[in-house]
Amino acid sequence: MEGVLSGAIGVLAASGIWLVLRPRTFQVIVGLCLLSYAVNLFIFATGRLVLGAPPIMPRGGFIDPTAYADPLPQALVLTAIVISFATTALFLVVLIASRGLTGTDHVDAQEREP
Amino acid sequence: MTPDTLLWLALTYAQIALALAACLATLRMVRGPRAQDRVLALDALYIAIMLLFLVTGLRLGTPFLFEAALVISVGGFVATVTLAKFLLRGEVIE
Amino acid sequence: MIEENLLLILVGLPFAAALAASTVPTTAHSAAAWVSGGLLAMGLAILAVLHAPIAEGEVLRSTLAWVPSLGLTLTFRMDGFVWLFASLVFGIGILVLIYARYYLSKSDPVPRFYAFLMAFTGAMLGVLLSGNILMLVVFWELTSILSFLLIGYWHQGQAARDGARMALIVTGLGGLGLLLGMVLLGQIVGSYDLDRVLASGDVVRAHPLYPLVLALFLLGCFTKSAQMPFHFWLPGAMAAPTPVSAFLHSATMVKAGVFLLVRFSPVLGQTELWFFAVTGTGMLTLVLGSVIALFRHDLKGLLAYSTISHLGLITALAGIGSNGAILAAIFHIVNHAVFKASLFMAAGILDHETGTRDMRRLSGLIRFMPVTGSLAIVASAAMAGVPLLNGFISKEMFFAEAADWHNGTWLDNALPYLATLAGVFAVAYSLRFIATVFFGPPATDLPKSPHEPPAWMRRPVELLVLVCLLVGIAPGLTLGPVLNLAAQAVLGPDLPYKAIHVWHGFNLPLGMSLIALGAGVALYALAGGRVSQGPEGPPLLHRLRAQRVFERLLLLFTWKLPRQLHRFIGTERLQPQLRLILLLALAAGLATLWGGLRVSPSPLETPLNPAFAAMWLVGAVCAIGAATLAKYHRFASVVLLGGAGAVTCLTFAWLSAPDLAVTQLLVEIVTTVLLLLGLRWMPKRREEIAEDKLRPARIRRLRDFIIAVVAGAGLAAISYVVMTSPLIPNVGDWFLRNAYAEGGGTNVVNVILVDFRAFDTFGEITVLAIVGVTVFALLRRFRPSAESVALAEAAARLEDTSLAHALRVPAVIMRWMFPVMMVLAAYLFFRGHDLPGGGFSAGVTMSIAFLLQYLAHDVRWIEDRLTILPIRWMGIGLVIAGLTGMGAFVFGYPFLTAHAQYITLPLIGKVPAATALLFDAGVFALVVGATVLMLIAIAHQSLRVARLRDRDSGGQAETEGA
Amino acid sequence: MTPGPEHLIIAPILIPFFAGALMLIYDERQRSAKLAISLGAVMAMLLVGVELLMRSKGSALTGFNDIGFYLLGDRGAPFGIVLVIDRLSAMMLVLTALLALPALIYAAAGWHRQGQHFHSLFQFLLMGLNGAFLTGDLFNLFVFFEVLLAASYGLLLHGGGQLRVRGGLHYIAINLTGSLLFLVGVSMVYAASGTLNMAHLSLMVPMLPEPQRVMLHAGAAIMGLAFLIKAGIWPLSFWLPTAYMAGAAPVAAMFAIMTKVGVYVLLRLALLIFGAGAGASAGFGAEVLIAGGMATVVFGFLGVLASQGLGRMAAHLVLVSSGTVLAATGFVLAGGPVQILAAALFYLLSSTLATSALFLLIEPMGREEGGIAALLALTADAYGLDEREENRQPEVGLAIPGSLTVLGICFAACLIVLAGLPPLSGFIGKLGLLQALVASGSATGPMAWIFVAILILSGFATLTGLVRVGIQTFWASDGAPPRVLALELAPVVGLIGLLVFLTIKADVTLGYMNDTADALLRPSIYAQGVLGAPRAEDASP
Amino acid sequence: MSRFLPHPLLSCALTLMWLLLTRFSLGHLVLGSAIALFAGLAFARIEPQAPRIRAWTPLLRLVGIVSVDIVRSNWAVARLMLTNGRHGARKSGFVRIPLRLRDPVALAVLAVVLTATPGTAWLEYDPEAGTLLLHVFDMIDEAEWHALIRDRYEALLLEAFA
Amino acid sequence: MTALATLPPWLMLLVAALLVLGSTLTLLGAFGLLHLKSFYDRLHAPTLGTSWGTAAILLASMLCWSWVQDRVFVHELVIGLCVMVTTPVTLMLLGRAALHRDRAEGQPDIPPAPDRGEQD
Ligand code: NA
Ligand code: NA
Repeated sequence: MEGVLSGAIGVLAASGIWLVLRPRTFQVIVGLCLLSYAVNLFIFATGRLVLGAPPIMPRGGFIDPTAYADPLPQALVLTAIVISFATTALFLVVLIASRGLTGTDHVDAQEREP
Repeated sequence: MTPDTLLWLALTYAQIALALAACLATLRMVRGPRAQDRVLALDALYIAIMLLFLVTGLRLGTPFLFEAALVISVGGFVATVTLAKFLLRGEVIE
Repeated sequence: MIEENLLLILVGLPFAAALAASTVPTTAHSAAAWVSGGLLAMGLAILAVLHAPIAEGEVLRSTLAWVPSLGLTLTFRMDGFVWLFASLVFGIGILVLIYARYYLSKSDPVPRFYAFLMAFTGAMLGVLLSGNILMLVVFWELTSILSFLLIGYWHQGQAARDGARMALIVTGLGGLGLLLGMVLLGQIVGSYDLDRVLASGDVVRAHPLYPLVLALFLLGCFTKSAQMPFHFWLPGAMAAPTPVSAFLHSATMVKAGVFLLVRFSPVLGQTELWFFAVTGTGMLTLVLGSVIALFRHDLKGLLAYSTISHLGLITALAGIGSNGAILAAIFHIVNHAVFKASLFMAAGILDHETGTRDMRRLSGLIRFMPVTGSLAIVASAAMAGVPLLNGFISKEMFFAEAADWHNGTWLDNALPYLATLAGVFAVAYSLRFIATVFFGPPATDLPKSPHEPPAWMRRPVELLVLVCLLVGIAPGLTLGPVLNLAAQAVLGPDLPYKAIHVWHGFNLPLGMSLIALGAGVALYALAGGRVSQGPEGPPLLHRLRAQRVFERLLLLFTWKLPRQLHRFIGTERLQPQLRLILLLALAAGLATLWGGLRVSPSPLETPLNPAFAAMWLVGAVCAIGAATLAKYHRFASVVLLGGAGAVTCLTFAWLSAPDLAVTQLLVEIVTTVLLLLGLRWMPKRREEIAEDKLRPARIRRLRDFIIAVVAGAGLAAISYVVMTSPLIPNVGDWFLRNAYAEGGGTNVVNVILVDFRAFDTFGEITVLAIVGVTVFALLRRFRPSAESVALAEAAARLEDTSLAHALRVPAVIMRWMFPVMMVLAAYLFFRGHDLPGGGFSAGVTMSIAFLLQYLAHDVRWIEDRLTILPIRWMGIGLVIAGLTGMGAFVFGYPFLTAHAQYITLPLIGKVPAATALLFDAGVFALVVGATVLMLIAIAHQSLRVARLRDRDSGGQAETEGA
Repeated sequence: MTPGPEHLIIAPILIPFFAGALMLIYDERQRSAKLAISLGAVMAMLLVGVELLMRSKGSALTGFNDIGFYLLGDRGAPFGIVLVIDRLSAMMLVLTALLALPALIYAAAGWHRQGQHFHSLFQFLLMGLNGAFLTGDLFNLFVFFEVLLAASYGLLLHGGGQLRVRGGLHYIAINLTGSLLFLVGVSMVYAASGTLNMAHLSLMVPMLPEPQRVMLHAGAAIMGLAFLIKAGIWPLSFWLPTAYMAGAAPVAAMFAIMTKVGVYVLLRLALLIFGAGAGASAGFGAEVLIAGGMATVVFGFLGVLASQGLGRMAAHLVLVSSGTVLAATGFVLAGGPVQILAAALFYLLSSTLATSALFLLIEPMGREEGGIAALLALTADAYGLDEREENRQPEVGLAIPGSLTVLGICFAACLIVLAGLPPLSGFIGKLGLLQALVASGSATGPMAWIFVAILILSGFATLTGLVRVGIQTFWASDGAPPRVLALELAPVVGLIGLLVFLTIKADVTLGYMNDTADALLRPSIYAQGVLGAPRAEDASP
Repeated sequence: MSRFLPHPLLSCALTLMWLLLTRFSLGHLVLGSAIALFAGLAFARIEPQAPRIRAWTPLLRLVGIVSVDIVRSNWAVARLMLTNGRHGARKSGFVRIPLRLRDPVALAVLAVVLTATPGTAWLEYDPEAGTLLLHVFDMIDEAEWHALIRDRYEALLLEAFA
Repeated sequence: MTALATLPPWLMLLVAALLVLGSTLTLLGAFGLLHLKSFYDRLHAPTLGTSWGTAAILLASMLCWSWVQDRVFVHELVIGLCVMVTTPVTLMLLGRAALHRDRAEGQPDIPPAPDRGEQD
């Protein structure tokens, strides 16, 4: 599983990075979305992989922390998801506005000079 | 072949079959050719994943995947409806 | 004690005068002059009082603390040298004030003039009196700044602006060098106190940094005293009003440079390096300055180059540094100040009364203004070094040093010849000034008809010329004692008294003087006419105007070169910037992990599930597909992105993170909708962009592909190592153990979010609120491109029926889903603390429910029925969350301290009541508000466009208040 | 010690939060009410900041370094989030409030009417800044970074228009990438150390085994990159001039401190985690900071020289200032003397105030006739479709006479401070740096000398560039003097007044900075204090 | 009654849904009812008119019929897939069917029924003409489809909805 | 396989059968989606998954969890209802969209839009 997941992170990151480096605003925003998937999975992965043991506790009694997934990276990812959602939305609106004002969807708001 | 292993095999088969279904749907999604094909494939992918949630929950013995399945069934619907409406009207909200 | 206070008052006086002058009304010429002059006169009186102790050889000191930790103390210190110099500044300052009172016209803004002039005087005094070498730099830079303002006083003229700027840049650069030099000097000596520095000559000269210190120090001195090759700012500064020129170029500003050279010659001097650098520069300036002066047609230009030349003389003397040379230098400082001030004033009078300063137009003026003419003739004779005038004696002393002092170098051997050569040209240009301006036929085409100036405008000149005569005839009686005091102050109290005489008998210096006089007269007689016909500058050299060279260099170094370099090492395009960030991240990772990143010997392994692998095949295909299609098939890209997101969610759920799965799913759906909303405003891209097929574009893509693959592989490798490395004890364990006991919830992730690390959530919802508000604000002023408007029309033609018509049946189901999704939201909300869910997911679900209604109906239909005020929701959500956090204050706990308790209700039994739930309610309200706001704000743009279209087509003009 | 938690520490976060949230509930048209709330909040912040500053000075008993803690949710460190107030953070809080007040007053002259919800966004920006200065938790730092960034996006776009949107697009794209790097870095640090608490981390670093140390270094390097983007280090700073130039004047004035947040975090984290006591990790990244900081200064002053407009110039001056402090941080991290840090902090204070004042000057200086009213009419005409509430009433307020003189004096003061010319505070900061560098010359090698040369050159370049603009504006223009409102100039005059005050009180301030720098170099006090901070529950019976 | 409970049927169903999702207890009944009540009120803003159901028995019969049809058509379509459309012999086609049904809710139910049974796809409903365009996966006889829809589903729905 | 081990054999067999049925149907649907030639044909394919495919797996899940948790555990019903009710909406919209796009492009063999006079 570790190998698959790390490969997945790599593919998501590579696709995202490639898009982020493209000249069209829409490519960049899709790239940022893919990148944030990769990063979320990466943060999550720092808690190691645990199958079928979500950090949902019994009410009281002894608790063996090693039997459950590390909850902290999960909490961090949750915050990160929300924040990157918000900023992606903002970026989207800005690129719409940029397109409206400049008439192009190039990231530099002007077509590349040949 | 005890019922025990049979169930286990069935679970494994179900997982693989659903994952395969997802793969096929993805192929259609990539191949297109028209936008409506892609949306249709995405809808199928959502369903396959929703079912995979349930089967995996059973296999892992954890009931906590149910919410995810519920949310994907509702959310997937909204997502595909939005995509379909975009195709139909050229606008999402008018 | 009194003397110390007097010292402080002395420095303060000019600044007080500046303050006073700046407050008088614009037209009050006399008032400003009187106030300033009065205060300067007070300064002279104080100097008179202080003469007694100075004459005793005492050094007066006074200290005020400013920044002692940096060694910046306002120490003022006065010895004989400073006393002499200060007297000169005050004396000439008063004369300049009197002169300026009549020189400036009614329309000039005088308060500013007097204020700047007085502040400048104060700064100059500060340079003279500073007993702390850092404070000296402070005042030094102040003189630069204030002289800039003075030179640019008539800033309407281009020449004044250029002159001022050049003066500031050159002297400012020198000042920065001086600052560094002084810091180094202080470091070497261990103190910034001038007395300690002056006493540490041996230490300084032996230090390895001595050459650097010397270079920086000389940079400061040479720029200030206009030594070649930094001389060019001085002629440019002639654009200043004449009183300013008279002041700056006689007693102050340029003299600050030579003052410092003389002052520091015991510390930095006495070395061959010093001699070559200082005397060499001085002689070069002396000779070249005098040559150029002869060829200038502008009166003030001639005087300016003469000033440069005389400063070269003083510098050369300071470089020699012998007892006699220092005395001569000090003497010449005074003499030059006196005759040059008078000459500048005379030139100003000529300009004032004739309207021109061009010597080629001026002629025979002695007939119209005999008194002024006579005064000018005497003063220029002093400048030429004619016997019985003050200039003669100090020049004689210079010739004597040049001839008699030896250190055996080639420069030393050349000194007498160079000195004589300069003397020849000095005589020639002085003669030219007198002969062309005052003699010959009367000028005919002058802008004004010349006549004598007002009496008081001439008084300062008369006084100065009188001094020239007095000193020239009886040097020993007039200046002898103070000069010796000053030299002692520089060179030490053991210096023997040197009597100064006019007559030394027939000796080599006298011979040099006579040669200079004779040859000078001959030179003018032979070449004078041709000079007047010729260009402004000596033959050959006139093409190479230092000022123009400087302007070119300045343009090159402060504009062209920086522009090119800046462009070369920077960019304003986004892609290179992002590429750089990623490359640097790669580099950072490689640099730190290279050779150190190893899979642990006993890696953690989770057995592979083939379905999981197959799902990631799906994910990878979706991701890569989205990446490839994002340019020409944006819609497909959005669809594929949805696929990749769904697989990501599945992964979270599979690997024990149900909360993440739910949240990621919901967010992904909203993101998809947002992207689609945005897609509508993107330009259609049906055909390939031709440029994409070209080679550079291919290379760019290949390069980016490599970066992407390497970075992706790097991240994959790191994540693999992290995932497989054995667990280390971390704070997560504590959360697992204490979530229920301390946080009262079984879903540890949720307990972390609303209790243990609720502050993160608190910030996170603020981010959402901010983004919502920003989106709203930005789209309020949104203006679609014309193309997008047309696009909507095309889409409308595609589907010629109305929305209600097209969605008649599906809309029913979509409406009915609304209450169902509300219940779903409530479900996610209430179970959050114990099971997957929570305020955020509930909020997004709720807003998706709203969204669905917007999808099913047109905006007006839905907004007539459901009124959502998203911004209020957001505000209320934030306030609820904040107040819940503050609730803990009442019980003496910190912000966001959660409290959980069971309340027993009749029939129902125990009901959990946790403050965390209230906090989550705040989160819910905020998320609903923010998400709905974002979706609807973008959606409304289409509506606006439609309205715009209606308006343009002159259709039904509806008044609508949204 | 007063009983119970000291809520004053969290006040700088809560005050702007509630002010911003309340103003969202208010109707957008009640701008004067919003202005009053906003001003009140900033005043309160200033007071709280000053009080915290006074407290953090401590007494002889605490070694003149009193560190205050606030355990959020009453959870002890390292499990909960803890706010920490010490000399450095207190200073930054005060600086923020000192910048906010003039910016707000300036905005009241008309800018706040240029778009929606200006005041809320402004308060949220302050909340983000204060939070970033106070927090002692790495991930919480990320959250507050996002708060301040999000607010800065909003403020940058405030007023709309092509230039802003274009600048904003780049700004957001780059900062989003930076945020992703931050996240990657934080999670690597967590994977390596198992903690997010800075103090806890600082205690763990010396004891980390090799594989984890490598991972920590990588995480720190990637995270550091995110901070360096914010701090505007070369070559990650190309976005900055365009973005800062595009912002409305009061926003740009506030942005003067945005790079300083990056610098602050680097300073804090580098000295806490990689300070002298960090064992094998000591001094990590010092060379990068030194070289990058110096390159930034060079890039900044080249930009100053290459700029045509004052806005671009001011933005590059921000880079000069930021680069100087970064390089100084590097020198200290590499073992340079504490005086470098003290001088750098003083320099930071003075240059931030001066750049802020300069940003406020740009618009009135470049204004020919008509002022905000003309601007408002123009934008409303261009973009207003149905914004009926964008009232076009002429701006209220007193236009001052002799505006050119006052403007000129203010500009000259900014110039003198920024070029490091005597006698104002810029000189003192630069002098302190030069002295410390020259003194440490042999210890820090040729880099110190290069830095000295760069400092001198940057001063010269600033002088040249600003004088060019000043002459153009004040001497070469023959138009009528611009109409400038008292409300627009008062803040600038106030900032200049602060600079003069700073000059006069330089010795006291430098003393404070010296003790601050001293405390920063002894991170164990901070670390042990955080982990030993008592919970309210344990304190009360 | 109708002011506070504009959609009694819906609110009941939602309460039931709440209980399905959580657990059957008095506390959840109260909470669920409150939520359902609120949801009903909110729904009334966009759908003031509750659907009028005249008779329940036809609906129950419909449920029965449809369940059987779903199983049957699942089997049919699955077999077609496995046999590659009877080895290429399968033909699909469009059918335009005039409907008497006008009630939107009833039409929605019909849509659900037709979609849930594999082999028929609802493409387009024209409210003016009252015609429905269907796509049929295995088109053997067009008239058969007309009859099937009219008699098997539409009749029951017409009976049930007012 | 922790919780499921407590199931009685008959239930195990039933659940296994349901799982195989459901997943096979879904797979068949996906296969059809990829395999079928025209969009309108493909439109039918996923309904295999959304009807009995989903139902069978939901049923299996319900049976299992009800046994394991020792009470009637039927919240899967909600999912089932949701899927059943929402799938038509998506397919209706997609079908209509395809129809309109094909008509706009003048594709052959597409039924024309219903005749209507001037309206709207
Ligand atoms: Na000689
Ligand atoms: Na003449």
